Amino acid sequence: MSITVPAPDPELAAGLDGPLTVLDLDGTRLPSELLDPHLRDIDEHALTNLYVDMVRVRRLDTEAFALTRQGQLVLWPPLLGQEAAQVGPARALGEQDWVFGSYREHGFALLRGADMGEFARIWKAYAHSGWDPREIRMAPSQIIIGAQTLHGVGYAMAAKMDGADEVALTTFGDGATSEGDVNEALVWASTFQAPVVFLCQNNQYAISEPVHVQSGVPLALRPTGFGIPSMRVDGNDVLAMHAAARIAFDRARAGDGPTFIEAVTYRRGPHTTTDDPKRYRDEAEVEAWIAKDPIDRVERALERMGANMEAVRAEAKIRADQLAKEFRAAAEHAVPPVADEIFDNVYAQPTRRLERQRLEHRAFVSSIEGAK
Amino acid sequence: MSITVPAPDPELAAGLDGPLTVLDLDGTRLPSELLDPHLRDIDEHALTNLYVDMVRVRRLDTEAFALTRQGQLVLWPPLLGQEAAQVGPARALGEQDWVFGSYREHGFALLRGADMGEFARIWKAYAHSGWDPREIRMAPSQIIIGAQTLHGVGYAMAAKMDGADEVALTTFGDGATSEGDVNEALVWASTFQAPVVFLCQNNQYAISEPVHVQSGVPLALRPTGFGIPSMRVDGNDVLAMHAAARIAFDRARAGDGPTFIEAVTYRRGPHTTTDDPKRYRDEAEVEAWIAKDPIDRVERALERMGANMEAVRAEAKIRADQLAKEFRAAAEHAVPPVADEIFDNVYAQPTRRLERQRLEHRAFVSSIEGAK
Amino acid sequence: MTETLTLAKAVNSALADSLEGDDRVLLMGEDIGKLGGVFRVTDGLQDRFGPQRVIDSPLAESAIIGTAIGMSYRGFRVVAEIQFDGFIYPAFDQIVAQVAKLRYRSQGRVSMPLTIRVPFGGAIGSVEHHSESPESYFAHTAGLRVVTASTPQEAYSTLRAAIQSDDPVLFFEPKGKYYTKGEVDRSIVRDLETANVVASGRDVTIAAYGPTVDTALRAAVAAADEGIEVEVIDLRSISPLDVDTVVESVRRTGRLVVTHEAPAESSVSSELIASVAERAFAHLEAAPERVTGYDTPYPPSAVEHDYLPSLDRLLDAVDRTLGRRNSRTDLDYSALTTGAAR
Amino acid sequence: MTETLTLAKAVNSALADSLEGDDRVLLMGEDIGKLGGVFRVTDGLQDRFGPQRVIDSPLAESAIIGTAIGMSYRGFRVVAEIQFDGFIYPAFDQIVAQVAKLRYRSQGRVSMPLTIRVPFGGAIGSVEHHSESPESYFAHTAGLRVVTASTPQEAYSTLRAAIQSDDPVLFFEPKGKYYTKGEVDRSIVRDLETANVVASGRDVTIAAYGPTVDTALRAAVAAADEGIEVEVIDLRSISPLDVDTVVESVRRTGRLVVTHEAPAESSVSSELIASVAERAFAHLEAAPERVTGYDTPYPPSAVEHDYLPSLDRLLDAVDRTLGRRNSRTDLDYSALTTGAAR
Ligand SMILES: Cc1ncc(C[n+]2csc(CCOP(=O)(O)OP(=O)(O)O)c2C)c(N)n1
Ligand SMILES: Cc1ncc(C[n+]2csc(CCOP(=O)(O)OP(=O)(O)O)c2C)c(N)n1
Ligand SMILES: [Mg+2]
Ligand SMILES: [Mg+2]
Repeated sequence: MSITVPAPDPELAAGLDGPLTVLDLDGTRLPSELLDPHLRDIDEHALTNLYVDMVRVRRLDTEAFALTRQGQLVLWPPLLGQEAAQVGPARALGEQDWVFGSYREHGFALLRGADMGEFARIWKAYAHSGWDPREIRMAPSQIIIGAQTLHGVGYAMAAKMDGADEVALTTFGDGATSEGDVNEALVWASTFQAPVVFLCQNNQYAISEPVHVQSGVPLALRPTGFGIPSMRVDGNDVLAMHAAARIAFDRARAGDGPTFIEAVTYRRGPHTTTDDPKRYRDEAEVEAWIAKDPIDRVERALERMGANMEAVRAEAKIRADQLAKEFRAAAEHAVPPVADEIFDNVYAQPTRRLERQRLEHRAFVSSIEGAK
Repeated sequence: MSITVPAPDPELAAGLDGPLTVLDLDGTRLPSELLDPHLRDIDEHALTNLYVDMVRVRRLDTEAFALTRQGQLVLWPPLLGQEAAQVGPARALGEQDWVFGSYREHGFALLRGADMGEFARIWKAYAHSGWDPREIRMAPSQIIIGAQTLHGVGYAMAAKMDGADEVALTTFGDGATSEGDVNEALVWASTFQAPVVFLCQNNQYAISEPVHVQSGVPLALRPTGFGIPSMRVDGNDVLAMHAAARIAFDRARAGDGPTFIEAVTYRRGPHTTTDDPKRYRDEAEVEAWIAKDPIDRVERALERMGANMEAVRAEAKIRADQLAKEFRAAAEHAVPPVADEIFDNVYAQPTRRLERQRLEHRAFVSSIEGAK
Repeated sequence: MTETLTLAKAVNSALADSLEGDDRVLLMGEDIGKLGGVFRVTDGLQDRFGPQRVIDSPLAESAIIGTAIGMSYRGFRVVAEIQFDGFIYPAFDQIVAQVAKLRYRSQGRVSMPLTIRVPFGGAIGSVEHHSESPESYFAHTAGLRVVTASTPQEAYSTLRAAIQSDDPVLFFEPKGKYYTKGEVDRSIVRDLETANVVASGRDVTIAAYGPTVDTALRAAVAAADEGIEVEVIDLRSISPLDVDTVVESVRRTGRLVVTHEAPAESSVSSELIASVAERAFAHLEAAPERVTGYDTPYPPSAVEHDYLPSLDRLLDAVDRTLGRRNSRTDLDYSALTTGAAR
Repeated sequence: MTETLTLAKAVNSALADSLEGDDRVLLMGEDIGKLGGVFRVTDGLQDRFGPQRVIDSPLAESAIIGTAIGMSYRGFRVVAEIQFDGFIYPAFDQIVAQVAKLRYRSQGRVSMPLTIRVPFGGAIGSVEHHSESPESYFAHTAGLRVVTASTPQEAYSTLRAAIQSDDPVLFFEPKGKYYTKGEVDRSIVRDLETANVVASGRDVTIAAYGPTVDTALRAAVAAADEGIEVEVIDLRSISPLDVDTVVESVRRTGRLVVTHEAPAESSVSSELIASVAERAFAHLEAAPERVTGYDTPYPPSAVEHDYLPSLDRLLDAVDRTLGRRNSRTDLDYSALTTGAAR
């Protein structure tokens, strides 16, 4: 008798045998016992909104990419291809909920309402963060892989202590699942039954490394070992993502603890604007995923629903162009930091040591200016 | 439809519905499809050897405990109750294999052949380690919880690269499973299909914290989320532990990668000699586990096999007493370190900075002695 | 009104009074609840304030700090315990890349009013990892405050200030002094930045903190027998250092000895000597001296008393600053340049 | 025979020659294989030596170091890459509690011939965590060697020595200089402990390492215009420091400026100044000076040139040591004692 990895009952850890999908590539609706009850209110209007969201997110992404190429931004981590994986869950969030994400969460930032002027400042290296976390209830973007998952769990524990009707969503990549922090976050979430949703955007790569370097089994299997239920979802299907997130949020609000969602998706662009994906993957692979485009699919679904696609597309384009213009202007006019800010916000109560350095720095700057 | 934790097929992640046992409390043999094939050669003689091993391990433990109370040792983490969980796997190791354990692995140390004189020195605070790692192929004892699991995996990866017929066994506690390092070790082991055996001695407590603080599901479920097969085994059943370890070692040697064994056992004593378990657990719980004593059970099994128990007990007692005497003498006569050793073995190539400090320390010591 | 408390009990009282006074304060750590901590420092607190406010956490230091950060976002003031000095390193990333930087990263919009309690230091006869002094790592980290205490009163008053502070504070508790007693006035809450002159003298300044303050005070008494006046400064705050107070003292004494248990290399004593050399150069009359742990890992505790700063080592350093005969007077270093190192 | 190489290519060559020369050498890290590293430093090595010796690892720094330790037990000499300075902290425990201590713990019976490569430093216009200088943390850790390089030749020669060493070595690569070119003689393998005097002068000593050596050299040239002779020392080894060489220089110049990008507090420059104050006190003619990153987290890179040591800041410090007019000549510090801090 052999000892192998258990294959959990597919009804329990949903989607392990194949990601949950409700929108087929051609836009037809596939039935899903699990997800359908959570999509009853999604009519043509609601789907159109999700469509417009995705178009806007993509436009923001391509605009920022172009601005980086033009030297307006210093760096950009594109999310092209991951629009549904972000828009679906972002639109399942309540206003009161919090998001703890990484550096690639432009969709979340946009839909949470980040000010584009501030947002652009991160990627101009003008600031380390690009929105007021308390205003849009989204933690500053996080570059240390996986660190934010613990923050999300801690926030959720605190919300539970306060009896608040708030859920924390924490999102991270496939690569992040290898970091100790992410696994510790699963331990804590499970032990304290925290109202937290883990969203793993499995975009198949951690920079150059394909996901099989991190795991030989679906990432959605990971949480089961911690006693956390999970769903493996087609991350290019905005409806499936939306429904799965609703299930997870409902569970959290009902006091049923954490849920893990693996969004199976693909990073079509480079890791960042400094990356060269040709070194580690074939164009054919990218093409195959373009065929699964998250936006095209919704267009087809809307068509099938009888929507006036010309009008919808026009409306989406107007709003996307407007956003792109706004972002470009924000990037161009962003206010650079002044050097004296180096010394601000290190401590709540300023220290003599640092104020001394501030004085010395000022004196140095004026001595140089004086010399000119 | 609800999303809950998957219950894996019990034939695949073995023992999740109840720890695998082959020796009943009354010494009768319970059939096990999985384990029996690996116990065919365990006759009365072999079982007697395991019995003697356990008696010796226990005697070493109680002797050391007593020596600590008498002030001969500064500290002792007792393993009372965990003898089978260590002897079973220790006797499945090949001479060529390596052990990477924590601080409570006295059974492994003894059976690997640690010199008792050196061994005593750790617990007299004379030395940080108590055997020659290369001689007995067991890494120095490890106090940083979980750190050794990565070392074990790395060793196994290296052995595989060399094509060596060696397995690394890494052992750790229930509490350790919460540390990031242990989870990263599972990632690495799985990705590189390293010939490593994870032995989690779940003795129900991490100091004062019961195992449910670390996990709401059996710890043997954890590795399944990483694609690593596992067995949940009665850790007070030396035969079940021996068979499970043999299965795991066989898998590793056959190139089938890592296996995880959860030994369900109990720490009957305090965490260490400075702990007071009355503060966090009931005597009744301890009593219930005394009824599952790993040694008694084998006595009964040997009786049933028709062994001359009087002779067996006498033989075991002689060998255990001899060991205790040896250990006591070793502890009493252990050579304390000299202060100059503080400066040894910090670097392979001594540095001027440290040699300078050594000189200054020597000069200081002689100045003080001169002053006396 | 004062009461006589051990340092451990003073910490316990500061925690209890903080929990009592502010319902956003909560405690988290390994074994701090039912057991009351391995040193019984949190004894009775879970019974009194409940398991929601005195939380036994799973065993993972990175997660203790990481989840405390999340709680800080919601306005909790978490007092996290790291069980022993040597177990803080798994949490290093969360401390230096998150706790220390979140205010800066967010342009002041996210506060981290976290207190991290760490029993530290040696001389307790324990095994590896249980006697370390890792404070210099955190002193080197911008954004953190690092404080310690030398008496029960200081422990009480500084810990209360730490918990009230909106800055993240590492509070290093001298575990070797947990059972020393002293008078504690619970109405005193201290600041987090000022050093104390705990003995006045005109000849030599000894700067110490935590467990070495006591040794320095004993050295002052011993030196007085030989007519040498030692001024002793309890630094209290390790980061930032109250360099002003030390400079003020060195202006008068012209001589400085810095002592701590941590190794010397790139440490708090390096910093204090460098800062004084920069700012009181003209007043220094002799080379500054250090009496610290040697630059080795913490040795087996059977020889820890040779490793740690001691009364005699301090006196020897005082003699060096005064040009009196000392252990290095005839020391021949010549072997070094030719021998050991290439 | 020499060839002209960039510093990145010099590192690549040192890795290639080490892999070629010793089949126990292997490389492990994130993205070092197919991609050739985010800086292309390991470009071509996986193709040449295979994925068994140039290993793309999963994404977890603690495990990179932890498994490298296990491999060391079997006699492998692992060269582990940490992708950027700011990502080394998750591995901190494995580095300071394991790598640094295993030889000591085992009384010399376990060797850790590990090399940890870390691209470090700023001035590359990047985002948070990509421009840090964490070397002081490791300099404070007994049992580790910490080295760096300022030129392609130094990078080649020091990395080869690091890989050959039976001690664990952290090799900090000045990533801002990866694309500067220089002559490299591949027959030269350096030691791990000696500083280089890279410019001679009688008036002031500047001690630098890694990316600041170049700035110091430019300062020496600029100062020469004003008739000031600056001696520049490339420290090379940050731990241990070659204090002898610096003391030797200060004996002649009487003046010392130490520069690095890392923050000053409890840092390598603190240590060097303290060591020189202890050992060359009588020869110091002016207060030692530091030109370092300020004691803040690394700022947004739009203002990094204000944060980092610069030619002008170095010259200003040189002026201070010489008592010449400088930016602080009329500086009024009086606001500080009353204002900002309580
Ligand atoms: C602790 C840490 N290690 C390494 C890095 C460098 N790094 C940046 S992104 C990345 C890959 C992340 O992959 P994944 O988690 O899949 O997220 P994705 O970028 O694909 O969205 C790496 C290794 C980092 N930022 N933090
Ligand atoms: C990193 C780290 N954190 C905390 C400790 C303190 N500590 C020592 S033993 C222990 C409990 C370990 O429990 P478990 O893993 O179940 O092993 P057991 O002692 O039961 O054998 C703790 C918290 C430690 N040694 N290392
Ligand atoms: Mg990814
Ligand atoms: Mg346990």
